[in-house]
Amino acid sequence: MSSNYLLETSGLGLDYGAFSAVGHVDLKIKKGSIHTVIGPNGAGKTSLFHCLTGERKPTRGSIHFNGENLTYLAAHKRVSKGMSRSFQVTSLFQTLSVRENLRIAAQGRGGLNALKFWVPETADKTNIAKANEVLEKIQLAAFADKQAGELSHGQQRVLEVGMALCGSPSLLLLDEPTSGMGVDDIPIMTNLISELGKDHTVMLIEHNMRLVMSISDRITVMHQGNILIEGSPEEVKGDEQVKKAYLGESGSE
Amino acid sequence: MNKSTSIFGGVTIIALALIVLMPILLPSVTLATEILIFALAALACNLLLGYTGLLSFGQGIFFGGGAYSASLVMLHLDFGLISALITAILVGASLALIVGALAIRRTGIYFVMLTLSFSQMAYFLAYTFSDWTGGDNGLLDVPRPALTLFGITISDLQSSEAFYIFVAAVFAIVFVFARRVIHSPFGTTLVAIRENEGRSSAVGFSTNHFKLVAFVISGAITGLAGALYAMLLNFAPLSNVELLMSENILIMTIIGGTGSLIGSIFGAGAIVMMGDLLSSIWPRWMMILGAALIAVVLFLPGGLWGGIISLTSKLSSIKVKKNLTSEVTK
Amino acid sequence: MNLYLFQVVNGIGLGMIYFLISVGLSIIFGLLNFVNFAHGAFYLLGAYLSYTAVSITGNYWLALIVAPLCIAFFAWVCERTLIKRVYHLPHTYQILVTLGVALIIQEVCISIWGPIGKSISPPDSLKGVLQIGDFYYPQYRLFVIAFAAVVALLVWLLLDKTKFGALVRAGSEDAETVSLLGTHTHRLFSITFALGVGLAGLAGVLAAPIKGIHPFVGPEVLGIAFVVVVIGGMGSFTGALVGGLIVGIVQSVMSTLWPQGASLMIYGAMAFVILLRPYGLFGRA
Amino acid sequence: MINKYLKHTALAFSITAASCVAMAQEDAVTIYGVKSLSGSFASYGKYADMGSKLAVEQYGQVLGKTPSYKAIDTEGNAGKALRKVQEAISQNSAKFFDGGTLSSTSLAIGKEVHKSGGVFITPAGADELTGVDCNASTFRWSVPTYGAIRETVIPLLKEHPEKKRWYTITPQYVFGEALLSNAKTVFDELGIEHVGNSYHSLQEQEFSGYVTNAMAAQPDVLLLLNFGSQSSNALRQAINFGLKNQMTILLTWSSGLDQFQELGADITENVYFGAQYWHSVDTPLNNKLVKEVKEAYGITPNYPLAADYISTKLLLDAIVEAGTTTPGDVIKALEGKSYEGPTGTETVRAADHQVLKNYYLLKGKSASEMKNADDFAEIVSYGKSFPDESSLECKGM
Repeated sequence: MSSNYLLETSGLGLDYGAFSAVGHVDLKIKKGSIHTVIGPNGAGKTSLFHCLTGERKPTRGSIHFNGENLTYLAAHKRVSKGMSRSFQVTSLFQTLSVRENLRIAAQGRGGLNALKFWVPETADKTNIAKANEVLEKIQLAAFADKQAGELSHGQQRVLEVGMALCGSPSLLLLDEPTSGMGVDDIPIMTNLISELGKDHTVMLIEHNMRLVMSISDRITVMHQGNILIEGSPEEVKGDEQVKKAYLGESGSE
Repeated sequence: MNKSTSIFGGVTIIALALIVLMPILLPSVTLATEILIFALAALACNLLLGYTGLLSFGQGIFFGGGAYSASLVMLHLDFGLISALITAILVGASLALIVGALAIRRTGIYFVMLTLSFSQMAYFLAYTFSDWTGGDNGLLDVPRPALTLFGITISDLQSSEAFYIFVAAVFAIVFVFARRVIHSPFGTTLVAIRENEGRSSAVGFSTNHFKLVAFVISGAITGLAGALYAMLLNFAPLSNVELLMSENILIMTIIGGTGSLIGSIFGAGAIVMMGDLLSSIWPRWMMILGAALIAVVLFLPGGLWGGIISLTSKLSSIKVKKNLTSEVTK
Repeated sequence: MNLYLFQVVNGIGLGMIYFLISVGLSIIFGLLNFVNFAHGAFYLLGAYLSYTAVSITGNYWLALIVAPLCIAFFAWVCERTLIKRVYHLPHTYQILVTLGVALIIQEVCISIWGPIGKSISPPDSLKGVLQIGDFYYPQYRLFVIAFAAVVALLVWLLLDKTKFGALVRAGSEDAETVSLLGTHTHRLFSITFALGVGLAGLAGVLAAPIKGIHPFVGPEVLGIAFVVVVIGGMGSFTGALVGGLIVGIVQSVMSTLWPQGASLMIYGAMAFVILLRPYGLFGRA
Repeated sequence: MINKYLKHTALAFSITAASCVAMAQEDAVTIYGVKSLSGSFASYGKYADMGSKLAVEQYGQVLGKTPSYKAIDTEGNAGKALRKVQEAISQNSAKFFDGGTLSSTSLAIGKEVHKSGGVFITPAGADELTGVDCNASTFRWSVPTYGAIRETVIPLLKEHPEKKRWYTITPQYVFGEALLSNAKTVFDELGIEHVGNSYHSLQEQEFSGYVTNAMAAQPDVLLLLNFGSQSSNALRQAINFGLKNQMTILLTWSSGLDQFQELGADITENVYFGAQYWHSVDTPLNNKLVKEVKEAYGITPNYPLAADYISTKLLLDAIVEAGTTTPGDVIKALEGKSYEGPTGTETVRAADHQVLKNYYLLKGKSASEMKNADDFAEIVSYGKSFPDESSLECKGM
């Protein structure tokens, strides 16, 4: 197993009854890269994503992360392995403050350590430090004490990614980070992700082609549950097959 | 994090003030004792309902379990006060571990139904094993042992005043403990689970473990409350494990205010006193209870305590306005 | 005739009553995703109304029609004024509000009809018994089985063959589809709630000559309804029918086999079903 | 009370003590009635409360002062009842209690009142009250299960000597077991064949399965050993199933008139009932009671009303006789006392504080035979049956 790759799947597949959402996917994500998976609706991106996060148990194949097989590992246990995810539909602790959202997310990395009910929540300084660090990184420090539910939609999307960051992941899995964002907010997200790409390996699913083309190191195009092609943005942009399957139909964006 | 997280400050001081004032303001000390005992049970229920979002109809199991176990070890094994209470805590916790481990496998209405069915089964077991529980007649002659620490008898606890002070001390300890729990990594994680279970799991929490520990802590405190109740009455009635008991504890929690520990005192106080004051005037007083439940959900989601908070903040904002206007007119 | 066989027959009769008690609860849960803890109280109110109707007119058949309609109307009013405000809240809050409604109804019933229970005789034409071998079966219970079967058929036709039913089913499967229908959802919800609760009232009227009327029967009825609906599958019509029959037969046979354990068995079965098949025998995931 | 609390908290207000203590000046006698006014036993409490109230109101003077009455609502819950009794004792120095229809409530209150040295008279069903859990303070007006069985099963068999096959339906808890074991003893004595028994649980309300069991055993007599709403439902469903035509039905422990009113003559016709009290009993006190209740409340007295009426009256009589409110003297006055009660001459047995009184076997009339709305039954027989004084379970009074 090459140490060049942080995440490797081989022959990964997921069936829903007779329907095969993911066929046989061999996906390799290089350490330190920003790797985007794109594809038309129903291509199997989300199902693949679910397998990687542990939300769904794959029907076949394997997932290796850092050389470790965690094909069937429960979702919450992947966090301590260094995988962290965001959600397509914003999923925050709405009534808690922004800082508390981040602190709890940081606390999650410790798993069952958080069962300590006999010490103050502030006892673990590293979680608070982490929250503050991420607050700076996602530029929400000014809103730290605001309730998460009171943030603007764009800010909530940023916090969504920020919470994934709190797990100090080696691999960030982002599920359509710009989903539902206004045109004006998208550059913020673009900058944030490319900024994150400097310190993290990032794998994302995304529809916004401008963002994808500008930040990705590698792009995997999926079609009907399988990988159509993988390459640099330029390679993908020029590929006829891709145009036919994807760009031609739905994506002028 | 702007709220005071010192477990001895803030609402703890209010709770202590209430504990001291209650027997003076209320018509009797035994009434105050019953209120504090049920406040304990409501507080435990609040850990589940208010902080974790779990509506459990199984609290009566732990309450009854605590009452029966403490009574039995005192009656048959001559356990003293503290050891009997510890037994009740352990039994309450173990029962909660069993009920919790099964119930948390489901969520929403199915979770509620599981706790409901366990509650019915516990009732059945309690009256079937009448050799142990006294069945329908209840366990009679439950002693109230003296409070002895390190071989020194501090009080025989026979007077209702002495017993109140003991219960109040227990309540204060549990209250501080509960504040520690909710302001711990564990407690904040519970709130996160209540707010968004999916996200909690995604950031790395094994949510079922947390729910289970919440159950165990809740069961332990409820068991303790049950034991104190048996000692107060010298009697452990079957009604302790009835579904109605679980329902009552829930209602106290909600009327007092879900998600606020101090609300438990108000909730227990309101319900127990309603039963005392209204029932002698109007036997159909439970109608008011029904209306109160509806009103709390619709208009006062924070319960009585939430109402007090918003009232005081309104009053203070009026004051501020008045000051402002007076300054302007000056 | 074998005792156990007869217990099964008796259980079927019991099961049909349980079906009637539960089907409304199930329909309301299915469409509205609403947990109605006042279901047993509406049953109680139906039974009491029929008592009043019978004592005024002396006519049971009239009561059988009028009382459920009154309950449905009452439910409609309740829905318009109160229940619709809590649809969007979590189940926990729905449970609390309807628990409050149940308490109020129960206490009002005691205020009006007194704390001592009431009885209604079956209509004279159904007072007899039918002999089956060594056993006797009340004609009235036979009538109830037949009547419940007709109601089951009508409800099934309503849900399966009418536009209303199609909407209800669509709503059960996908609440968003229904919300796309805009203003009509209000009416659909009100009607469904009135229908579900009216069925509870009808069950109360039908069961009154068998079980009598006692002001504290609400929680017991609610318990049975939930057991049936959970075993059958929340929101499933077939589930309510099969669940009702299962509970009825188990209870009846248990009263010969191990009577003390009947209620343990029933609640145990419910817990078992939830743990093994969380959506019941006929529910959808 | 208040000052005691302050003393214990070691707050510095102990000087205020004297002014706060409302030392119960031994003036007027107060009777505390433990009644289930709200909650699920309201059907008893409402009438029991009427009875006690009436007894106090019409009593006149006790020790030169007008007695008063205070109801304690149990909320249908033994724990609540007990706490409120404790409160009455500690706060108002309450000494005299009556009521407590529920067994568990009465047993616990009996213990509590005993601890404080008061007096408690109850009509509850638990034999333990004058059996294993008896104490000096507790008196019981109701006939124990022993007498209830003997005064119903024996006379019924006398009426129908050919009916030798009996089937029983029993609630499986302490009270039901007591009735059943007494019944079995009587069966043995009289050569009755006990062809079967169905136990049912404490919460059961659906009896068709048990009725079916009974049918299968083809008995001559169906003996119902449950009470309250369970016995009403069991009987109603047995009648629905046509059992009345197949066998004689005896409901040993009926609650009396209110149960007849609940069931209606349609169901009660030709069914035998055991009862602690029946309003048509022709005794001087009962005739007076019926008249007064009609005047005061416009109803016919039922069992809870009569029982709590006489319990209250008996307490007051004993206080007058003792000439003091010292409970010890009142208890002495009660022990061995014979008086005119609703069922005739009744005697308080000193050995176990059991009131020796009649138990009735009633037979339901048809609607057409009824002379008025409450004339549901005729008295078939009555008598006193109590365990022999030598065989009492009550020790250490």
